[in-house]
Amino acid sequence: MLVNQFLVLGAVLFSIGVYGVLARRNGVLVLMSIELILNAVNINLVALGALQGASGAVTGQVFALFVITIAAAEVGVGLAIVLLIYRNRASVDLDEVDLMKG
Amino acid sequence: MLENAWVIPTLTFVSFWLILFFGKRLPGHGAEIGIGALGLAFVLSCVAVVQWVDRPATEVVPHGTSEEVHGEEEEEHGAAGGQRGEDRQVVATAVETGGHGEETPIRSAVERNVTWFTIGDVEVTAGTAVDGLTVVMLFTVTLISLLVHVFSTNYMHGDVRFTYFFAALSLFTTGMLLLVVSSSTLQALFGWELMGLCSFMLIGHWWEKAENSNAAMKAFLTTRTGDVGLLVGIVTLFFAAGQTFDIALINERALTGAIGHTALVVGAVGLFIGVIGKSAQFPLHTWLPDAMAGPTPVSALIHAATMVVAGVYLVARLYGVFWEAFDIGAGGVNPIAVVGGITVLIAAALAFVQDDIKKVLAYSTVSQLGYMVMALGVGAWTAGIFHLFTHAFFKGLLFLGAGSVSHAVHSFDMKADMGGLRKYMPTTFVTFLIGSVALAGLFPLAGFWSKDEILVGAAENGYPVFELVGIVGAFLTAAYMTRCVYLTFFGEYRGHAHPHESPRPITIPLMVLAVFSVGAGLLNAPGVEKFFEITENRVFLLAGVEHHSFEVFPAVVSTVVVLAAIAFAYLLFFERRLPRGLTRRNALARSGYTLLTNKYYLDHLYTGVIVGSVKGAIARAAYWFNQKVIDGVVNAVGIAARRSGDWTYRHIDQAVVDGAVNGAGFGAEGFGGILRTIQTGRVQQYAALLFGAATVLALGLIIFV
Amino acid sequence: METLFRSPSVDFHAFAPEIVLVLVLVVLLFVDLVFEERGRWATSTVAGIGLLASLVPVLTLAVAGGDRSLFDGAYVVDDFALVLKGLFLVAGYVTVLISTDYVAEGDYYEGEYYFLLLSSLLGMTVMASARDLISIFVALELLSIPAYLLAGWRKRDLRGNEASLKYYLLGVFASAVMLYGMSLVFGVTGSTVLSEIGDALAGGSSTVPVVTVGIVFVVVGFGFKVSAVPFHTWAPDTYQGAPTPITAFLSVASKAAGFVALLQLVFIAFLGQDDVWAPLFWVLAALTMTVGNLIALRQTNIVRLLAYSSVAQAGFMLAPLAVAASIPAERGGIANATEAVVTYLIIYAAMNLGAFAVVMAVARKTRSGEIGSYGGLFDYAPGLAVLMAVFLFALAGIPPLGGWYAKFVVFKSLLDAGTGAAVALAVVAAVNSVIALFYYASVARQMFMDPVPDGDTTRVQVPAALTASLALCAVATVAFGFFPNLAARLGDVALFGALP
Amino acid sequence: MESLDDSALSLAVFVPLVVAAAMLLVPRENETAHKLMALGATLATFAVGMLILARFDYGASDQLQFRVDAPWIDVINSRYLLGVDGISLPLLVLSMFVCVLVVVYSWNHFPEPHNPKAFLILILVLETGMNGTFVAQDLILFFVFFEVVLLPMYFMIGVWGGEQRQYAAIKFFLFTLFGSALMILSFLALYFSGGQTFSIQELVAVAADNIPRSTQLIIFGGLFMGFAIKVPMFPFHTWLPDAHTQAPTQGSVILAAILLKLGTYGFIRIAIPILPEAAMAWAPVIGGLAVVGIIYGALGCLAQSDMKRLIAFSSVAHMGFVMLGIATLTDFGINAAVFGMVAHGLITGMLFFVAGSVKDRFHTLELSRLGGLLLQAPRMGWILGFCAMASLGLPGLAGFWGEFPAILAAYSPAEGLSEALFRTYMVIAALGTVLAAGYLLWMLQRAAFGTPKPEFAEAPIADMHWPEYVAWVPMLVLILVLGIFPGLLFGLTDGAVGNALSSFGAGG
Repeated sequence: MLVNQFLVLGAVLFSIGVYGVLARRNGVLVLMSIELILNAVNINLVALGALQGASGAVTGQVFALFVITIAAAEVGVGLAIVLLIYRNRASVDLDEVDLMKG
Repeated sequence: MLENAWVIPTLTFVSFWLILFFGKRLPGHGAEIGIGALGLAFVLSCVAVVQWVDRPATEVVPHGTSEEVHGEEEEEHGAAGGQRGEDRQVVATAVETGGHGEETPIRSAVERNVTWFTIGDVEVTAGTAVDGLTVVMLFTVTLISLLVHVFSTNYMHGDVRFTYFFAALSLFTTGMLLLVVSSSTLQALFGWELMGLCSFMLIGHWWEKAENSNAAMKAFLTTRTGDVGLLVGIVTLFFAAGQTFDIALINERALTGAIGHTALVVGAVGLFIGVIGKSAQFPLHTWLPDAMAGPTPVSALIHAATMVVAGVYLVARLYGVFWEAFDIGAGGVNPIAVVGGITVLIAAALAFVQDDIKKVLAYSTVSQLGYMVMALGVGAWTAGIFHLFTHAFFKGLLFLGAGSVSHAVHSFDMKADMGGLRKYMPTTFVTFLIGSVALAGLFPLAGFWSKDEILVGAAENGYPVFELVGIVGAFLTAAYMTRCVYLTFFGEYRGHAHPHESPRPITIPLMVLAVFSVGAGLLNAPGVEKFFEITENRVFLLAGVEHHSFEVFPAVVSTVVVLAAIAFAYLLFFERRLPRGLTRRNALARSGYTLLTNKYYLDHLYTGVIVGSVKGAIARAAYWFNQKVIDGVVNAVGIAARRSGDWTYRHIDQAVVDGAVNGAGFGAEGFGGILRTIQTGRVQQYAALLFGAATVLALGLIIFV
Repeated sequence: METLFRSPSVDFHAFAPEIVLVLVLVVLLFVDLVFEERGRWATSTVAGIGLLASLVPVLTLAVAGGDRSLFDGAYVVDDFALVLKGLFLVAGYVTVLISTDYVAEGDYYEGEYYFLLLSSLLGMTVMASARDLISIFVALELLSIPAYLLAGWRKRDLRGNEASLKYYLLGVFASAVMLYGMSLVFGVTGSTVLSEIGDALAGGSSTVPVVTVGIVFVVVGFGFKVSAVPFHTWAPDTYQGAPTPITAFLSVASKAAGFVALLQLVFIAFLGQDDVWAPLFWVLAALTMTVGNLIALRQTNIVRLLAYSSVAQAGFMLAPLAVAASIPAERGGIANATEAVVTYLIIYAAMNLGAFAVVMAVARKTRSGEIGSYGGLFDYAPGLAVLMAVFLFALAGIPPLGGWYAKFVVFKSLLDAGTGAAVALAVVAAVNSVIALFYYASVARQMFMDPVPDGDTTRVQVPAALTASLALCAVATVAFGFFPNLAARLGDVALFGALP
Repeated sequence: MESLDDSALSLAVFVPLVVAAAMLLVPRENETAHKLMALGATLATFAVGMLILARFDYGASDQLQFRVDAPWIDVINSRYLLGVDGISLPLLVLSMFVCVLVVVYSWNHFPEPHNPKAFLILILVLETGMNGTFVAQDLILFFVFFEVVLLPMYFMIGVWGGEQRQYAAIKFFLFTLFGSALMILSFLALYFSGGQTFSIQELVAVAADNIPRSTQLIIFGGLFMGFAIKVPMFPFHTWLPDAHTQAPTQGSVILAAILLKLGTYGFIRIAIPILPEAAMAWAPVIGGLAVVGIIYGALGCLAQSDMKRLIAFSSVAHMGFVMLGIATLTDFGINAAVFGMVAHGLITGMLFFVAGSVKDRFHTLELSRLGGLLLQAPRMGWILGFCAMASLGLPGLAGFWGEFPAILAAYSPAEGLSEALFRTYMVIAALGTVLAAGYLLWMLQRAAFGTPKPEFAEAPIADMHWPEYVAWVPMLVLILVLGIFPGLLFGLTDGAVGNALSSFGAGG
């Protein structure tokens, strides 16, 4: 099995996602970066599940499905929030959202 | 009365409360309660004296013990144990069986104790122990106090705090009486401190003026400093004597060698420090002249019968301890005698340069207390006590006389406001003169006998130096009293008031005291020796203290010295001859030549002492030393305490200790402020922190676990 | 394939609380749709009654006793689950009470508010029973997503938006990290059921780095939820911007849910890996209580202060986890730590909700969250001032108010372990409890010792529902203090069932 | 009577609390009702105290009497365990007594901002805490009561205090809390190493044998911190002058009379009997800090210009004597300590009362501005003098029995302690008595003697009025009576002290 390659792919995706979350200033791009992390998770789940034999493979895939579903819901909520920000501020630059600190 | 001696202090104690609460509403403003109580106490004391004299001498104590006899007993007594009655019995039997030499029956002390409180297996008792010394003291104290009370009714008449004054007098007397009848050191401490309190109250009676309250504080604090020693002494003896405060037991065990020598010395030194403070011995004597700020009757009470003699009494009472600790029987030199001797001389010298009549008397008291202490220090126990007894009368007389004078002239300044008063106040003059002569120690007045005994004691017990000190002291005493009498009663009146003889409440006490000043000494005159017989007690015998009867030779010497002193003072002050030139001095030297053998020595003495006293070199130097150095040290200690308090508070307490606390608080807040900067408000920095921390934690755990 | 996809037999009694909640959710939607504006007041009543109703099956399950395991152990109803469900539901009920007037007087829709609130609660009750990575994940998202929305419920308020955004972004990021960790754990163990993971990891005395990373990432996900330092940064901002009742809810129920998940994961799944999580929790606990307290010292806004205070409190609750493994097994190390955390949660819920209730009551008059606005509260609203003092000093752990026992059980479990590290943590906790007092007392100082800032001393009108919530919290707080047994018993029984 | 015996202690503890709760329901405006209720509560409690005094078996003062044993927190095996013996009884009664007097004194002495309702409720809550601490025989119960006093005192200082009240209040609170946090850790350590029980009696029986010496030392350290801060011992004393100075009179009185005793009581009741070995090891340190405290407190007093602050600092010195007595670990020393606690409670309480009344009249306690109190209010002035004398340890007044036996005991500490060291302590402590005399007399001189300063020369200064008489006279009488008949108290404490010291070799 090419598990290691999948894991590396997952790790790379994860890292890119994390980088995006931390570095992008645009709210929407941050949301997309989070999706990248979740996809890294999905790859891991499926790949590692497959490593565990039949029962493990199913479990991994089911888990991945749950993640995909919930991620969708999550992104929906997230977009709503970002939209709200945009509506009130006419910007989605996250650096500007710092009314509260300290 | 001997069993119920507690009644006497109780009387005055009750009187104190009665005066305090009801005094103001009574016609006499409380004085009648005080006088009544004291009168009753005096009567009871007389009863006690009579009973004591009638008491058959039954107890047998070997005269003079030797340690070998009791060597085997030591361990037994060294062990802790509270049952003193039994112990006493053991000792007594041991003494009887092992005793040798002549056996003199004496009157056994009457003890009565009740349990005061119990801690662990130590039962602390309170009670009375009455023996000859006690009854003598009871008699003296109640008599003097009664007279002072009577005197005060007139003297203090119209005072703002008349009632309160009488209450304090009652309490004061209570303190002394309590001390006198105490059977334990702890209880004695009560009386001791009670007097300290009352002296504070009475010296500071006119506390509106700062110097009066300062004097009161000084008196209290100085004696309290001495009390540190007393505390240490009592504590040390408590443990050394096998956990007991009982005075008789402590004496017994000290004398039988049951107490280790080190502990004994520590205890004795401690107690003696207390005595130095209380009895105004060198170098803690400076409070006493300041204490003249109080009303004169108080001075009389303090100086004659209470407070200052408490220290002397304590030494006499715990004589066994001092005897063993300082090896008084061996002669030579010991701390008690030295302190007493120094005090005799320096105080007498100081009395020369005082212009305030009360201060002369105050230094005189210090000096006389020095005599008493010295007497005890040289082993002349009876003499010391006898001097205490006689001194009480003539010193009381002198103070009351001074009070009478000041009552007439509204001043205490002999130089400015007195002079020639013998014409205006004959009774006061005569009685004051009697007191002075008694103090100077001329035959046959009281002071003569007691002083002579001290000299004899010093000589016979191997303390020749102190005999000399005594003689020099006698000379000085006579001289300054002559000066005092001269300045007050002779010459021309220099004041502006209209002097008059004092009324009866003042003169009657003077007369009574004058009678005692004349007669008290005869109690121990050759052939009578009643005083010795009365006061003889167990310790006295156990220790082997010698009683020294009257002897002619020292009596003659001291009489001559006293007369000489009076003569010099007479020449000096009355005739004002001496200062005028060498011829007169030479004439005097010539007249002295007929009396004494060594011309050069005498000449030298004269030149030194007299010129010194005239020009004030020695006396003034001593006074300067006294005021600036000794008193300065005393005051400086006080100031230093304040300063160091200030310093400690400001630099240690507030800066370091409290500063650390507050600093920790500020530090926490400051740290919180720094940490706050993490919270930038930027969500991505939050995320970075989150992920960064996760990574660090994971890496850390991988590496270190 | 039948072995994999057999039709599960469902124990409906075990599910009853959740079913009731779902029904209530449906009714809420219905009420919101049918009654339009005029009847919207009914939504809070329905929500409240619904929550009480869903408590009933919790009680019947408790009376019935016994552990129930469903879906191959993915969903377990044991005493632990029941106690926590009870806690969530009661806390939810109090939140509804607090919210009633706040929401009714606000400008936003009521129906969705309660709907979201109850959805989140549903997630929490599920969490209490979730013993499988997937169900934990689902429960977590179910309780989180409505909470993101609730935080931004005041749509036109910029702070509300910001609160929501920060909470959401960090929340999602944290769950993503957590999921990555879960995927690694799953990869190593091949199972998502906690007990099976536990069996698989138990043998591994040599820790695989992958497992370490997995555990750390999972813990990070829930560390975020319980606002453990350094994953706490969202909490103050979100708390401040969110509607106050929601802040109360987040600081109590949501935090409790995070702890529930942590307890389950750590004590069931990662039990054998204590050399990873014990030091991890030690660091987190010490950091959390210290940093939370220190920053709290500098706060001027009451809600932010309470936010940092809740961070610090979380540090105390984390402490027993750090030492659970050091407590000898015969004294029940796991049970001991669980008991400590659960007891703490119960008492903490009462006092923290109470504090927020007072904040709301006061804000009705002052319209401010500044601590300075509490000046002289005692003069014109002595009751509120006293209650606030009760809650704050309870949070500080001053006997005889409830908080002392919460702190006490933490100390107890720390000293039960007795190792050097445990004692050191106990000392850190002790020092922190002193620091904490300072800021709690500073609020009390404002209320009792300072003058009214604007001189306005009109009385505060406290509506009935808020009064009821105050009374409930106050009675509970004081009762827990005098009779700690009340909370202690619950903590004591809240043990994981004997697992299949 | 049997049932009354069973509930006597519970009544003594909770009557004030129940009445306080009832007072919450009475409107603030009805001040008379509040006063009467508070007075009733304290009197009722005091009556219970009298009953306990009457029915106490003095022959068995070393045994716990009026025991109550009921379940409380089963989970941690902590029980509602009450009882009094010869050590607790005097302190319990003192606490009840002082509370009555404080309420009486309050009658017309409510400090700003007035509000008798809140003020009296706090006093009652304080009473519950104090009484509870003295009768609790379970460590957790003890801890709770020990802490109960914090809040009311915090508010009392913070709301009704002087200008620096907020600082003083929080300082008091933080300090004490710090101590008690470490204390509770030590309690728990005792629990786990001493057989899983919080009962003091059981721990006394088992702990010494079960806990290794090194652990004992650490646990004792924690207890020491908790109690020493409360006492307070140097160098943890800095909260005390601030708290005392800023507190309202009633607060100062309660603080001085009772609260400080909780710490010393803790040593005698808990730390020493349970951990004798550690106590032995710590004793030189405690004794050393105690004598440092004696001198240091005295020096602090000498630096003060404010009467109240001076009295406050004197507490540091006086509690130093108490701690010295405790450190000797002998029956003399600890009896002295208990006596000292009671005496200090009465005397310093009285001094604070007087200071409060002076402040009422002159609106200042700056010694440089005072003077001639004896002229303007002679009775009060003499009472001040009386208390100063009592405070400096004059024989015949209660203060003496706290100092002298402690000094005595230091001469011969328990077997195993260095005699040379403790004798040095003894001498230092004895010197401290001189300093005590110094600062107290200095204060007396400044405040009472002399003539009034011009600013007050014409001021209408009233002498004492009836609440002051009623509140003070009993204390003054007790100071005197205990001073003359110390056996009244020693007889009570001796057995119990012997019991507490049973694990030591015969000392002294």
